[in-house]
Amino acid sequence: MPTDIGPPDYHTMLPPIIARNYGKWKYHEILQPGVLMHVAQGGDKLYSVRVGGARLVCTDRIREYCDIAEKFCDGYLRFTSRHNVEFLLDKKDNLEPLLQDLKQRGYPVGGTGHSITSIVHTQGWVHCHTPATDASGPVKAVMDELYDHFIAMKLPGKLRIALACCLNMCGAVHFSDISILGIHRLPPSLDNERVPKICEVPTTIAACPTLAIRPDPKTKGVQINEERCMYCGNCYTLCPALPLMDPEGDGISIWVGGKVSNARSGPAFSKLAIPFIPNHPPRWPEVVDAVKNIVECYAKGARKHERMGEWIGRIGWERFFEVTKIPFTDKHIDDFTLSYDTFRSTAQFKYTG
Amino acid sequence: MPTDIGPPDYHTMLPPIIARNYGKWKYHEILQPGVLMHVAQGGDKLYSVRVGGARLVCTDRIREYCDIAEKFCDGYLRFTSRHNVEFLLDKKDNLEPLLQDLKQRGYPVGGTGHSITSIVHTQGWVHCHTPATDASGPVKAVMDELYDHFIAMKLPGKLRIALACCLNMCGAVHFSDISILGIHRLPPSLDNERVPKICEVPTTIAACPTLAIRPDPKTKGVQINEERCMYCGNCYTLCPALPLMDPEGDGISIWVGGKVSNARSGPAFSKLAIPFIPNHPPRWPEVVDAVKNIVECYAKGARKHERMGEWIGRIGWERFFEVTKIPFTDKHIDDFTLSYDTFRSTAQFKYTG
Amino acid sequence: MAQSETPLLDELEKGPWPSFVKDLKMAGQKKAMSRDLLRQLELSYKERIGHWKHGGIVGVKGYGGGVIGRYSDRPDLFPGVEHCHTMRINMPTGWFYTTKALRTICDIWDKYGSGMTNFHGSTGDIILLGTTTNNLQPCFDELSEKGFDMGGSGSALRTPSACVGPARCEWACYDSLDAINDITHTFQMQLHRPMWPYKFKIKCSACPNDCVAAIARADLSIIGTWRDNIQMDPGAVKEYAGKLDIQEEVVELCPTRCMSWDEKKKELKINNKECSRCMHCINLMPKALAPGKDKGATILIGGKAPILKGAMISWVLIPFLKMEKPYQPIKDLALKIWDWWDENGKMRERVGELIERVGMRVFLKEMGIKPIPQMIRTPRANPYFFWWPEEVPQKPKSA
Amino acid sequence: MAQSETPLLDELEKGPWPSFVKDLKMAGQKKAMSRDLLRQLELSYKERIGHWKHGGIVGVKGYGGGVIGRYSDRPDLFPGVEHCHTMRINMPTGWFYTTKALRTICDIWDKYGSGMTNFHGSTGDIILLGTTTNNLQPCFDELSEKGFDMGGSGSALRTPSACVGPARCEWACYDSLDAINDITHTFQMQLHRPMWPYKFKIKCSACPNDCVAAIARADLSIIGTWRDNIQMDPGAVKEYAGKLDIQEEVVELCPTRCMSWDEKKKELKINNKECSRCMHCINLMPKALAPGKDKGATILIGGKAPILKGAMISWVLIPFLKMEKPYQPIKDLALKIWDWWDENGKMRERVGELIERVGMRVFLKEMGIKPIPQMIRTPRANPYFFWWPEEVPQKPKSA
Ligand code: SRM
Ligand code: SRM
Ligand code: SRM
Ligand code: SRM
Ligand code: SF4
Ligand code: SF4
Ligand code: SF4
Ligand code: SF4
Ligand code: SF4
Ligand code: SF4
Ligand code: SF4
Ligand code: SF4
Repeated sequence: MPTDIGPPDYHTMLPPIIARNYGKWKYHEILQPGVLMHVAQGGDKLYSVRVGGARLVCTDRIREYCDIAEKFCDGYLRFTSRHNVEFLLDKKDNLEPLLQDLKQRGYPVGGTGHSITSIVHTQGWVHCHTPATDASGPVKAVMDELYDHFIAMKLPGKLRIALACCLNMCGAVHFSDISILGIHRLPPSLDNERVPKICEVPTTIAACPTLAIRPDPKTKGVQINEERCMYCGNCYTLCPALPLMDPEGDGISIWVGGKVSNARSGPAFSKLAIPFIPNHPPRWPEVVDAVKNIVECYAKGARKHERMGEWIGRIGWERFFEVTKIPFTDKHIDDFTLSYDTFRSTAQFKYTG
Repeated sequence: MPTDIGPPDYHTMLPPIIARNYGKWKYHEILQPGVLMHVAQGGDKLYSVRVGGARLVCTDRIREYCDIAEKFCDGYLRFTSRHNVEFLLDKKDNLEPLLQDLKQRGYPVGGTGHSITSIVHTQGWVHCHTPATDASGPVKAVMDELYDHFIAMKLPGKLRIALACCLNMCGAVHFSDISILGIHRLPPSLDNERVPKICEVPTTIAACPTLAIRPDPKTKGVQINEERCMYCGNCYTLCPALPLMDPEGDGISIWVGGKVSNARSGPAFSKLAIPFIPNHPPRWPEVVDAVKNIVECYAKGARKHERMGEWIGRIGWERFFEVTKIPFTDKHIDDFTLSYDTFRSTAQFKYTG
Repeated sequence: MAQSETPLLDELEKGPWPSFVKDLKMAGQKKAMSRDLLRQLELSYKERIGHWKHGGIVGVKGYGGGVIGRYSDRPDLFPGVEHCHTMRINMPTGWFYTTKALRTICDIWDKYGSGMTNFHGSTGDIILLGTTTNNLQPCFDELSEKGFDMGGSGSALRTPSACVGPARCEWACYDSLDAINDITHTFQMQLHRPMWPYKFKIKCSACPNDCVAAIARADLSIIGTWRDNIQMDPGAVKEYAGKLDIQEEVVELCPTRCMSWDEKKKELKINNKECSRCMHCINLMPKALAPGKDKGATILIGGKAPILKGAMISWVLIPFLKMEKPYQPIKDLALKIWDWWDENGKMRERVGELIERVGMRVFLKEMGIKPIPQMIRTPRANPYFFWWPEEVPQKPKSA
Repeated sequence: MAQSETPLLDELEKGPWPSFVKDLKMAGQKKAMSRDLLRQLELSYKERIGHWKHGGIVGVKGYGGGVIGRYSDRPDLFPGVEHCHTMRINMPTGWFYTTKALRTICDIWDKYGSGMTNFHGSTGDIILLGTTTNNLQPCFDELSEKGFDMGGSGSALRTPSACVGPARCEWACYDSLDAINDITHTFQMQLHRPMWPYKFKIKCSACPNDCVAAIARADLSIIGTWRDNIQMDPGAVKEYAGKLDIQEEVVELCPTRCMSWDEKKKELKINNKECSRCMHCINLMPKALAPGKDKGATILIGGKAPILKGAMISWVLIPFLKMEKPYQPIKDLALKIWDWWDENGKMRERVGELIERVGMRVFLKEMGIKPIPQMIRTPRANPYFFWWPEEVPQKPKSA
């Protein structure tokens, strides 16, 4: 077997209308939620229909996508950077029938423009070894609730939600309008019988950002200064004998106001809104409510084209906590390296309360 | 002798018009540069005449201030938080004669409103043990050049200049529109014969922000990792056997865009503009030119009421370096703890050059 | 009807959004592994805790990565997922597929795996979710035969990804797809044979909208931009004037305030010298405005998630670079960065963290890149800075 | 004419700005110390280096500070400045003087010192610059007799200072002079007998213009503010309309954009709920606008210069506190802070650095202050945060 052949040449995957107009697009319009029309310099028109999916899909689901694409799109389709499916049509006549077909099959069409598109997410209890929550479950529950914002474009701006099931933040959720982040709240439980056997002690020690881990001469394992531990799980990544998952300790935190694009304001980190919500499977009702509340406050308060963080920037964080009625705690105040940069170094603020 | 009597009661120092209208002022006007009129609720009018001084003054100079105050102000005067003298008049009739008298004596009247007021500064070679430059000398040279900006109010906003002769930053110059800061550029020269005798080695080691100092077992003194030293002089403060003054190494750096007030934008640190200018006494011509250039670019570019930092914020730092023609170097890029917060994390910038 | 084995998960079949539980059940019809995956997940839902052991190292011949080993901690209850490894398969750049290609993958995966996938993983790979150690090699061999190769994992280059770019976007300032495809093929060795202190990610967005979120999660981000003036069609501007409040929605939201709108003449003016190419005005009026003609990319460095020293967002390294085949300058830069990082980085230290630790000045010097103000948001505020020995007079060493 | 001994410094007698060299020469007429101070300074100008030795500890009876010991490193050349200590004398609050008081100081200083001073030091003290060890005590005794006392130095409370406030400013939101005078008298012990890890500074500005630069350089800054609506005199606003472009100069520079101006009616509206009390509009129209009636101060903590961990700017601790005699709440707070800092601070660690090291949450808990969003510019972005043991379920300890 030859190795290192690399990915297949993407040219072989392009529908003819795209191959023909590659690099020659002139402008686009959003015809309706989920339906883009791109017009080429030469006049060709491409219709893209965006369909929301679970991302965690089975082969038969993919075959169904293929059925649809073969029926309406000459057998071409694509996935987006946020894991939606896009059906690519060169004939406007096929648009309505496609939409009808999708409707019948129960697929949501939307996610374009000022809407909420699919939630970028991770593995959770389905496949990872460090999660503080599940990924697909909370995502499904939240999207059920926000469904109307996927299929319509009635928000002030784009609203991106992402979920990561632990601080490793696969998916880089920390730049989202709303990020849902699994967190642990208890230090690793220490099994010093296994530590010296299965872990490399020096690398484990070096893995701790807060220097909470020291060697334990007695057992040749490690000691953990629990007061210094902020439950990042990085030691566990290197040493399986330091698990920190715990049904009561684990749960979800909510972060807001991040963005990636350079449009208007520059990219920005999401900031802590809610430090902890317990895991209540199967539908995480408190998480769903919390996200919905933030979306609604934003929808009500933001001006046209303002992203979540731009809205908060304008009204101020003190007002954000007031309008969302989210309690402010000592967790919100940064205490990581040179955190004091986040403190309010001015006599300017608004009274709330 | 009783101790701890504390400062004299300031009430005994207040001119009667102030005692009478204490807390009852209604508004003020700047009648001309250096002349304020404060109007009390009851109608009393207080005229304050602000006079620039050297701060490093002799007793006879102070007696001259007293002569003037006795002649025109019933024997009352005050100093400002920036070390100017203020003559306080309750009779408008005395104003012109006072101004005439001051003119004859050669005292500059000004420093109010959109002007450059006195330069807050420190000891320098006159009295301190760690200076990288003199204080009073560069201040005198710069103020001679900027004299017209003291006696007139023709800038877009207030412009505050401060000077500190070393990184200790007495006077807190790091929040000025323009700060002139003495810096060393060479590590301390190490005298390990004296170190163990006159210094406490552990405190000396702890004093180093970059952990450049280690014990030297051989001499019972210390070793300095010169590569890690950034010449802050903090070790010298604790250990006289580690001097770092050097005629070639020492000089002046210029920082811009800081502010203290909460007006419009919040308080802000000054940022590095020029990393080094050699000490050229007695008149530091390059320093004078550098400051003047920055003042002129600001005067030309800023909009009304914009402070230096607000102007730069609007045009961008890349444009600042372009219009001032100040070369940009690796020194300008922060490399202190979590410095990367100062890096440009957006694809937004302007081309210059 | 028999009582459901998965009452909790069944709740997630309800509601309008597509349900992964349905897919797990569909796959479970055919595959014991998926059946047990669902059952183990139900247990997690009940106990509110994961049931996977810490991963082990498994893989395929000749490759150092691409497979995430995974074992159940309750093989007694769920023998089907005793082994449940995922394979990361490098997607076609831009995530375009023919149905033929997709069906091929599905068929192979039904043969060797659980039938469950992620389309796609958040780095961009095709994630084939769940197979046994024994099946890894034959599955890969078949995929390979059909033209698919492994993606990245471990301390290696990770599968690079690109926004849809010129394939379907009028704003593409360079060919993000071709660039990523070319880079990926050039650096197969780095992708497949972990050799570095830690992972390294490259992402290409062809304009500042950054639709692949490069700036937030790539060590090396390549974001399209331009150097000259925004292209404007004044007639089309006038057309938009009916639909948009150009003063309020465009001009007043321009971050540099470099636009002005004459409501009477319906004329838009842009002071391009002050424009920072944020895309906002273009986004709102795609028919009327477009990026300039002198196109290329801004190169940014250092983005990453929080582990270890806190999350970092990429920052500007090169404001403007032409992006033309064979992309030699960017490849040379990548190689130079990797060499330096490989030599100086500690284990599990991303390149951004290394730069932060040793200082940008060291990095720039090593790279031979001149410092310029476009790299920074603001100059330093603290006076703790270093001089190179050659910049300062040499003090006579004291005795 | 004889050649000048100080050709370099003579250059600094030229030019329009008052010259310290003239003053040094004037003092030198009477005092050998000032003569030698000038001559030594000339040497520094020639050699471009200072000529003072590292200070030693000297002082007066009963006091731990207030004097900065200073010795020439060339007593051979400049015997007059072999000793050249400075005394820090606590100024009258607000720097108001009768000429009588000033003349008294001058007379005493001519008797015991160099005749040179700083009016004032940058902390605010009267700096009597240059005397011998022997003269310290008699000089202080005489000053003391005339009602003057030492200021601060060393690891102690430093001389507190205040803006001119209600004495001459219409914007004072509390009595900054009385507060500082009262605080200074209350804390004489802390001022005069160094006892802490490092220095501690208190400054009072009576409104957000912060004319004493408290926020930049005080560990505890007390900045006047108000809680209700800006007071407005609509008639006076109209008068300003002729002199100012109210739309451009006031409304558009308001940082919260909470004002609107009706050019036709000449009416100004303020949405006070959104106002952050920056002072800009009031600054521009003092006759028409004024701070509200419900006045007090914002308390900020942590300001300091760069040594050791980098400069810090004060941040909000208490958004609004009434400032009324006898200022018990703020004094209690200061005492509580000092206790905690004294117990937990390392040597030479300012209180801001200690808070930064242990975390605001610890500080707030110790102080019994509830966290509120007014304390922060933005919530944390990194997920590295701690829980108090009582907030989380207790895990059974593993064997
Ligand atoms: C298909 C996709 C690219 C791909 O390679 O797959 C894409 C496609 C387009 N993006 Fe995007 N963006 C896509 C992910 C993104 C991302 C990345 C992400 O969300 O993870 C971003 C950055 C988000 C952020 O800032 O947090 C992104 C920020 C934008 C923006 C900037 C919006 C803003 O105001 O901040 C625009 C401009 C606009 O919409 O006006 C844009 C505009 C567009 C346009 C209009 C470009 C064009 O002319 O074709 C495309 C249709 C937009 C729409 O959906 O309304 N695209 N776009 C991605 C669709 C994801 C999805 O399934 O929902
Ligand atoms: C599968 C995937 C999540 C998903 O559901 O999509 C994933 C899954 C894991 N990631 Fe990730 N990461 C995935 C994309 C990311 C991303 C997003 C990206 O690449 O754009 C990030 C953030 C960007 C970045 O790299 O900084 C990410 C940041 C991490 C980190 C933290 C790295 C850091 O420097 O902070 C770890 C921890 C580690 O490396 O030890 C990690 C570690 C892991 C491990 C290998 C767990 C571990 O500690 O060993 C997870 C294996 C899960 C499993 O059992 O399948 N993963 N991980 C994504 C890869 C799919 C693919 O190849 O397409
Ligand atoms: C006398 C003094 C207070 C004292 O206790 O001594 C004082 C007095 C006044 N200040 Fe001030 N300020 C004084 C130092 C300051 C400082 C501190 C400093 O410079 O070190 C600041 C902060 C500077 C900064 O932000 O960097 C300061 C920032 C202001 C401001 C805000 C200006 C701005 O736009 O940022 C005002 C408002 C104004 O001028 O419109 C102001 C306004 C005033 C007013 C108008 C207040 C009043 O109604 O009486 C006074 C006359 C101002 C003038 O000179 O035009 N005062 N003022 C200080 C005179 C210093 C000097 O001799 O030059
Ligand atoms: C005299 C004065 C400068 C002046 O010419 O006005 C001064 C002079 C000295 N300062 Fe200062 N500081 C003076 C105000 C300040 C200020 C401003 C203020 O208080 O508002 C600051 C910045 C604010 C702050 O405290 O953070 C200041 C920050 C320092 C520092 C750095 C402290 C830090 O935490 O970063 C040092 C270094 C030290 O403490 O070891 C320092 C140390 C010194 C020493 C004692 C030198 C030393 O290392 O031991 C200087 C003695 C000079 C001499 O021989 O006379 N001086 N020093 C000021 C005191 C006069 C007065 O009492 O009125
Ligand atoms: S975020 Fe954490 S738990 Fe979730 S997939 Fe990534 S590494 Fe695993
Ligand atoms: S969980 Fe994180 S902070 Fe806690 S001991 Fe492990 S590495 Fe350290
Ligand atoms: S700034 Fe430095 S050199 Fe100048 S007086 Fe203060 S401590 Fe001395
Ligand atoms: S000068 Fe500063 S950085 Fe250099 S050794 Fe001394 S304390 Fe350390
Ligand atoms: S990043 Fe720019 S070029 Fe790429 S798809 Fe998004 S809008 Fe188009
Ligand atoms: S691209 Fe952005 S900065 Fe440039 S003109 Fe348009 S809105 Fe303004
Ligand atoms: S701080 Fe405010 S109250 Fe005090 S003098 Fe300045 S303007 Fe007046
Ligand atoms: S005080 Fe400042 S924030 Fe408040 S209304 Fe006036 S300008 Fe606006």
